[in-house]
Amino acid sequence: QSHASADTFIFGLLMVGPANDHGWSQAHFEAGKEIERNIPGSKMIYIDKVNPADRPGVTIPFLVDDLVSKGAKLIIGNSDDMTDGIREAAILHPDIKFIHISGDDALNPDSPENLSNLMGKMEYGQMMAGFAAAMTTKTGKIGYLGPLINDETKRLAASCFLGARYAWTEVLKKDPADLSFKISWIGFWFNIPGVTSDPTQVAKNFFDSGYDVVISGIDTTEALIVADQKKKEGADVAAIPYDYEGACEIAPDACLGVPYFNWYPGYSYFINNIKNNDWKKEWLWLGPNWKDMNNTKKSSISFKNGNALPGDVQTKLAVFAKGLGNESISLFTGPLNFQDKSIFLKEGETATEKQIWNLPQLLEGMDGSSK
Amino acid sequence: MDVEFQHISKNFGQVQALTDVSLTARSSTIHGLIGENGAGKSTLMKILTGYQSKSSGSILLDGVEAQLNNPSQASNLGIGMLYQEPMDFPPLTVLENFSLGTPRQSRQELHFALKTLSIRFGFDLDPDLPVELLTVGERQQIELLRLIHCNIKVLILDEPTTGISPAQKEALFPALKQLAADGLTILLVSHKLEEVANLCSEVTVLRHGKLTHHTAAPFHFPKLLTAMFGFVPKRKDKGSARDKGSPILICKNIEASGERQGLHQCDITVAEGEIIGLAGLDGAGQSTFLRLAAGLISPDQGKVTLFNNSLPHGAKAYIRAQELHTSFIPADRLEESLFAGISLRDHFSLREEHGMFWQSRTRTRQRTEEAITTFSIKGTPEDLAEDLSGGNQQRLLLSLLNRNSRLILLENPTRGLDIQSGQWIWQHLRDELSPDTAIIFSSPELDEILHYSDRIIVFHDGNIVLDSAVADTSHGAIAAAMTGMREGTP
Amino acid sequence: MIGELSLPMLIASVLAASAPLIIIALGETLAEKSGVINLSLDGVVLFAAMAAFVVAKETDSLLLGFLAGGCAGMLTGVIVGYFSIYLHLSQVAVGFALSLLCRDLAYFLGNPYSRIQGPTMLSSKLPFYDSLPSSLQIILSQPLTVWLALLLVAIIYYFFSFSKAGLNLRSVGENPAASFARGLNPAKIQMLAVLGGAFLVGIGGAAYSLSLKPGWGRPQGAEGIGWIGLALVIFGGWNPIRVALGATLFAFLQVSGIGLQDLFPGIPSQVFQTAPFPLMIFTLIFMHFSTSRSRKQGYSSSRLQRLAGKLFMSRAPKGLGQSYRQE
Amino acid sequence: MKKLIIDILLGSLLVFSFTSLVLLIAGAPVLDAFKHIWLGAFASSIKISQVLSVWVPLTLCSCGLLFTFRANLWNIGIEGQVTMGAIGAMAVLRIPGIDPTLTLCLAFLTSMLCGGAWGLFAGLLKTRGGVHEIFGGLGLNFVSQGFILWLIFGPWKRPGIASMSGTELLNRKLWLASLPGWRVATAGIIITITILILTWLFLQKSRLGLKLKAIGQNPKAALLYAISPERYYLQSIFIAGSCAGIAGFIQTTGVYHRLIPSISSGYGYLALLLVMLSGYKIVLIPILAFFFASLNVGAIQLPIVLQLDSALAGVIQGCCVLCALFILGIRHDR
Ligand SMILES: Nc1ncnc2c1ncn2[C@@H]1O[C@H](COP(=O)(O)OP(=O)(O)OP(=O)(O)O)[C@@H](O)[C@H]1O
Ligand SMILES: Nc1ncnc2c1ncn2[C@@H]1O[C@H](COP(=O)(O)OP(=O)(O)OP(=O)(O)O)[C@@H](O)[C@H]1O
Ligand SMILES: [Mg+2]
Ligand SMILES: [Mg+2]
Repeated sequence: QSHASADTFIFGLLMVGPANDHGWSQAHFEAGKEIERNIPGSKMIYIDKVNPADRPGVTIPFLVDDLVSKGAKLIIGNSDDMTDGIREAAILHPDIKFIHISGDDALNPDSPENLSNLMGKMEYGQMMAGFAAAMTTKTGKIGYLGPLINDETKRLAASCFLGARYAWTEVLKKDPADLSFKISWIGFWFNIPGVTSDPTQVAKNFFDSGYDVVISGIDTTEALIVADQKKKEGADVAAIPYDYEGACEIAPDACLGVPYFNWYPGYSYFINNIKNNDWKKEWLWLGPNWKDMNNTKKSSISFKNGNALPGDVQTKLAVFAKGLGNESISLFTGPLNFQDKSIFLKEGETATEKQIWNLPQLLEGMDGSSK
Repeated sequence: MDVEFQHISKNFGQVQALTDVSLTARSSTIHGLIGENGAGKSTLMKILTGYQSKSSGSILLDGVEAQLNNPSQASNLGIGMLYQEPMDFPPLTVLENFSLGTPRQSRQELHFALKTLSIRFGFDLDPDLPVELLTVGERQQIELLRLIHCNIKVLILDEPTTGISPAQKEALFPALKQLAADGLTILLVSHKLEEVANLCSEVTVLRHGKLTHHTAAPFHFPKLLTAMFGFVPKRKDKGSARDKGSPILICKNIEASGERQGLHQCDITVAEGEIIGLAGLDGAGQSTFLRLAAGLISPDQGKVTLFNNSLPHGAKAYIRAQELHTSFIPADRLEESLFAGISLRDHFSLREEHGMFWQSRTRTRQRTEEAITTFSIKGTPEDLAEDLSGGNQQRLLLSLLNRNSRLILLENPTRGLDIQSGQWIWQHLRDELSPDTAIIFSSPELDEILHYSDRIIVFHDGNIVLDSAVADTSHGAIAAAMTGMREGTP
Repeated sequence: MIGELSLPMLIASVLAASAPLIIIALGETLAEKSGVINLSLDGVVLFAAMAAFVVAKETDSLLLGFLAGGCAGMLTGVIVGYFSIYLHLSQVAVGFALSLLCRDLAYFLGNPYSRIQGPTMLSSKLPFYDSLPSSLQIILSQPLTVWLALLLVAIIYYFFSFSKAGLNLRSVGENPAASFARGLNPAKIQMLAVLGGAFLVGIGGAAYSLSLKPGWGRPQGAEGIGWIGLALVIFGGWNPIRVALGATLFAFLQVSGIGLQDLFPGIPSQVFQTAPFPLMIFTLIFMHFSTSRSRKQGYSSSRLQRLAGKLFMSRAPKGLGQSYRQE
Repeated sequence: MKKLIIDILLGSLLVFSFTSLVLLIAGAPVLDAFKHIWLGAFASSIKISQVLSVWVPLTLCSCGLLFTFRANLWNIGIEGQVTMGAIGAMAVLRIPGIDPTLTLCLAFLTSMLCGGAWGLFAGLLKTRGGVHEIFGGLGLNFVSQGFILWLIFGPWKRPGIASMSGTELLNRKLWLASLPGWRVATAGIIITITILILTWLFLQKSRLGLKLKAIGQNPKAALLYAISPERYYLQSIFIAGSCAGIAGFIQTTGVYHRLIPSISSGYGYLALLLVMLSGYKIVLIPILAFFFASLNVGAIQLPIVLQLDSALAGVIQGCCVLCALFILGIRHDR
């Protein structure tokens, strides 16, 4: 009955999109639920659609005030766009801990001590997505439904492209010139009418222009829904959603698979640290557990095969993943050029984490705007 | 079908438009209904068509009491009316206007019907032209044809000949007679005694909502005129005759549009100190002339000169006219000259203070109170304009007049006023203003014009048909000019 | 050609994207021709889209979904009609308040149904599909809503121009007092027009959630469309064919806006997304000026000039915005 | 007076029943929902100060709208006017190296001018271009939306990344200060109260207010009093735009401390509803604005506690206006 007993640990989750978006926010939501199930006494309070379009006039510090008044000891903000608000709130509430997903404030010495960053190495997930796409495309045209242009989205799109090019040239042994990889940025992580491009329309345009696989880099599932519609109308197309393990469920037959985040390992790491009074400001970038990629307790990143992915491709994808895991396949290795033909990596050179994290522009061979 | 009105009364709020009117129009006859403006003719007819509801009384058709609550019921019973103001749809085409309210028919059939009827009545109508491009007369023609096409049994014509050329009249009149002969009951509302005499077998006269005279042909015109306009009042003493000064308003060769007929070849010169009454039927051109002089409309042709300054064209004209000490009071007080929801004090504030930022309560309040006593307005400074009675609204407007005005234009200044208020207002206008101020006013009441003006101008269909000193003309001549008769006819 | 879209694909996309908008704008035209401005469109579209999706999802029937959308629209039509025709309240005030209310009601009630898979209307093949050249195949494989929209253009054009009921409706919009004098019941006719129009608006909303942007969510993707619909009616000069052409033009701007991103990489893509809205509305200024000029031509005796005048002339029904009060 | 109380009670009952019905349809606990909205708005002083921070822009916009409504104009473009005010303020705030207080004062003035100019634009579209102010205003709302996006993603983007989260945070010296423990800019409250008083003075005491009323009631007669409707239409919409511009200034410097795409937060549209509900009476504006603001703030609890959508606030607000109109309608009909 007494909800404030000593070992109750309340944490607040601020999600940028709807908790049931079959994407980014739902992945966080499910991880929070998983925490509640696995860490005794833990309780999640959450609020979704924390973005200025859905909740005009509502600021992050205001929501944090509210969650703190409900007893939250830890606040997790799941959007890049919450950077300023989370930092402001962290300054206002020095005794509450904050995790900002996807930023890098913690690397900044001036940032508050109670604020850490967490991110997953989705680069690997995207490489596998690109691989699956290139292995299945018939037209050699892959569309990438991009959100907005920033360092994170550029490196993810580039990873996806590298995965696709690997499959195209190394596995299928085809001419790289025949692979077209095109990015269309809609302007935000999900559709805001009159502000972003309409992702439904963008996906339609992709399919109508001969792209037969569309990879979604946005948080919502429009690409998959359109692919499903087209498929039911008889077109041979498919799509790869993003973020959430269950994303394919909305249209399983048009889904090649989904690269997804599993936030449980990161969350539980921080919560255990807080409970053990071990909190320190850190910047955490967690990758897949290559041995047991689909284990929700261990692996932060994974790729789940979809119904539309042929069996032989599934096998080849497993081999590819294994190669990534034992580093026999290293895709961020030269020679690699930027989109403007300037040199990114020389022959044999491998990119550092920092180089990848701060990727300045798209790579040569990718079609789409870099800024 | 015989139409029998029994003890019909109608009031609009406090306005008693009809009082206990009983009359019978027999089938196969044309029954005339005459009376001055506002006598209640149109109201009586609208009650017959169900367009307006009656306050009391009943209507019998062929001796049976009829339910006439809306036009639909009336037209099902075979009653159709040609309204005084065109009741049509200006943007729609002639054919569409013709077909609205008639039974369902194909386009070809309608086309054919319109054509045959046009030929029969000698009208020339292009079925595809939007009605707004037609003259009022042509619009009434369409409506007439439509009614006849509907196979009605009772035909009401409210001023059917406005804007119809003599040639068309020659086609229309025999046709109407033929319709009556075919068994129709025709009720004809008109101001034009010639027409009534020509067409009707019986005539009823209304005055102030009451039936004053009923007679069968042959008609004695003076008797009808007396029943219409009341007795010809004896000229009372007007006070000292004013001296005419130098000309202040000169209109030369004006052509303007407005009202029904616009204005044509209008030449008027007004001198200081003159009081001019404008007579004529409703919409014959008086209002257009007043607005032209006030600068509210600009002439299509010709020039208006005020105090030796010619008025500019467009929106600036009104401001300029005001600078030249001209004031105008329109007839429709709440529609055009007062702000319904604004207090008397604020009207003064709006009127009198210029170039000031704050309202000054005490000063305007004082001024308003002064005006309320001087003009005996029944109200307080904080009353809203809409709460005043009509007479008091008129007094308010007069009190808002610029005191330095040298030319005052009044549109029907005693509209809706009782005799006492009317006299009070005239006394004020004649006595309080400096003797070199000129006044031009229009009025539907001949008595008023004869009584208060020095000079009378009669308009008919946009033309000036009579312009003479009041002393030089007679009541009969004016009434005749107003009804479109030339001087000299009986 | 915009971006990589081939011409037939572009035409097909534009047709598909314009269909719901055409239906919505025609619904508003119907109401406005009778003299009633239904300003609540923007919210009603969303409300109907939500209702349609929820019902279609629960019953697994597209037909019931569309009907539910239409009925949801009609429900709001009852409010607009009753308030403005019988209570004589300001049509603008009622419409605006209702617009915001319906939008939020849709978000509130639709919340449990957001972002789930539901029935979707697919494009259907025509019977003689296979015998057509491939570009025509592309253009003509459209969902039923497109055919419905085109059919409605024809029906409403016929209704206004040739039918007795349509003439009665127009007459009420021009001069309700005169209509009354000719035995019509203006209030009843206006109410029917508002209800019919609102039903179409509802169908248009349903076309969003069941066909063009399948599914429900916040945002739905149909935000702002109602305002565009209202502007289109003016743009189209209350003429169903011109209204439909306007809707097509707007859809073209929206579809091609995505391709323009590639042509002008320096301009943020968001700008292209907002562009069609102001463009649409600024054409209204053009309409204003060209109208005053073409009104004269419209009545010219030369047939050709009359036609040209008609193309650009636009005039609101004379009685628009006022409701008739019988004495 | 008695009639008024009956009307208010009747209206509240209608609103309450409709809202309960909506909640029942959504399968939500009716009383709980109201309770949480109440607690969410008033449970602590922080929450009340949140309510006040919504109250400020709402009241400002409403004050402006009183001018345009008085002239019988539908200034639906008020959203864009808030946005342009915020942009104007930001343009000044970005200038480096001026004294912060001076910068803030300049930003305040610029925001007024920008908002006003944007209003004037809609007014000119009406008087000169023949575009009804509703459509002109809407069009300009979209234009201002495009403009602010272009700035945020173009010239004013934060170093490295352009994002929907807006421009870079302002220097803390340029934040409007709030009292310790309060979340609302003190200056915002003071400005709002000042504008309220000024609005009251202008509308009730100045000849401008009177002339606007005259024009709103009867533009035809206004001409007879040598009042040019066009001029006063423009004046009123300029004033409305300026008030909205101030709201944009406070949103930028006191709430978000940066420029974000939806800086106007829909307060303009909400203010339109609010002014309609108030019956265009200024005494009711601050009270109703507080009511609307507390609904907005309190409704955030619905998703947190009951997993409902917070759009219920908008449902209640819209319903209030419709019920008020309805009661007005049946009273007039009698
Ligand atoms: N709708 C109305 N509301 C109030 N008063 C009205 C209305 N219609 C007519 N009246 C008044 O009723 C009286 C009779 O008007 P009516 O139109 O019947 O006169 P009329 O004899 O037809 O005059 P005219 O020759 O000018 O046409 C007038 O005093 C008029 O002002
Ligand atoms: N809408 C109204 N609201 C309140 N009071 C009104 C209203 N209309 C009229 N009154 C008041 O009712 C009284 C009678 O008004 P009414 O118009 O019948 O006067 P009246 O006898 O016609 O006078 P007059 O001869 O001056 O026209 C007046 O004292 C007037 O102030
Ligand atoms: Mg009459
Ligand atoms: Mg009276």
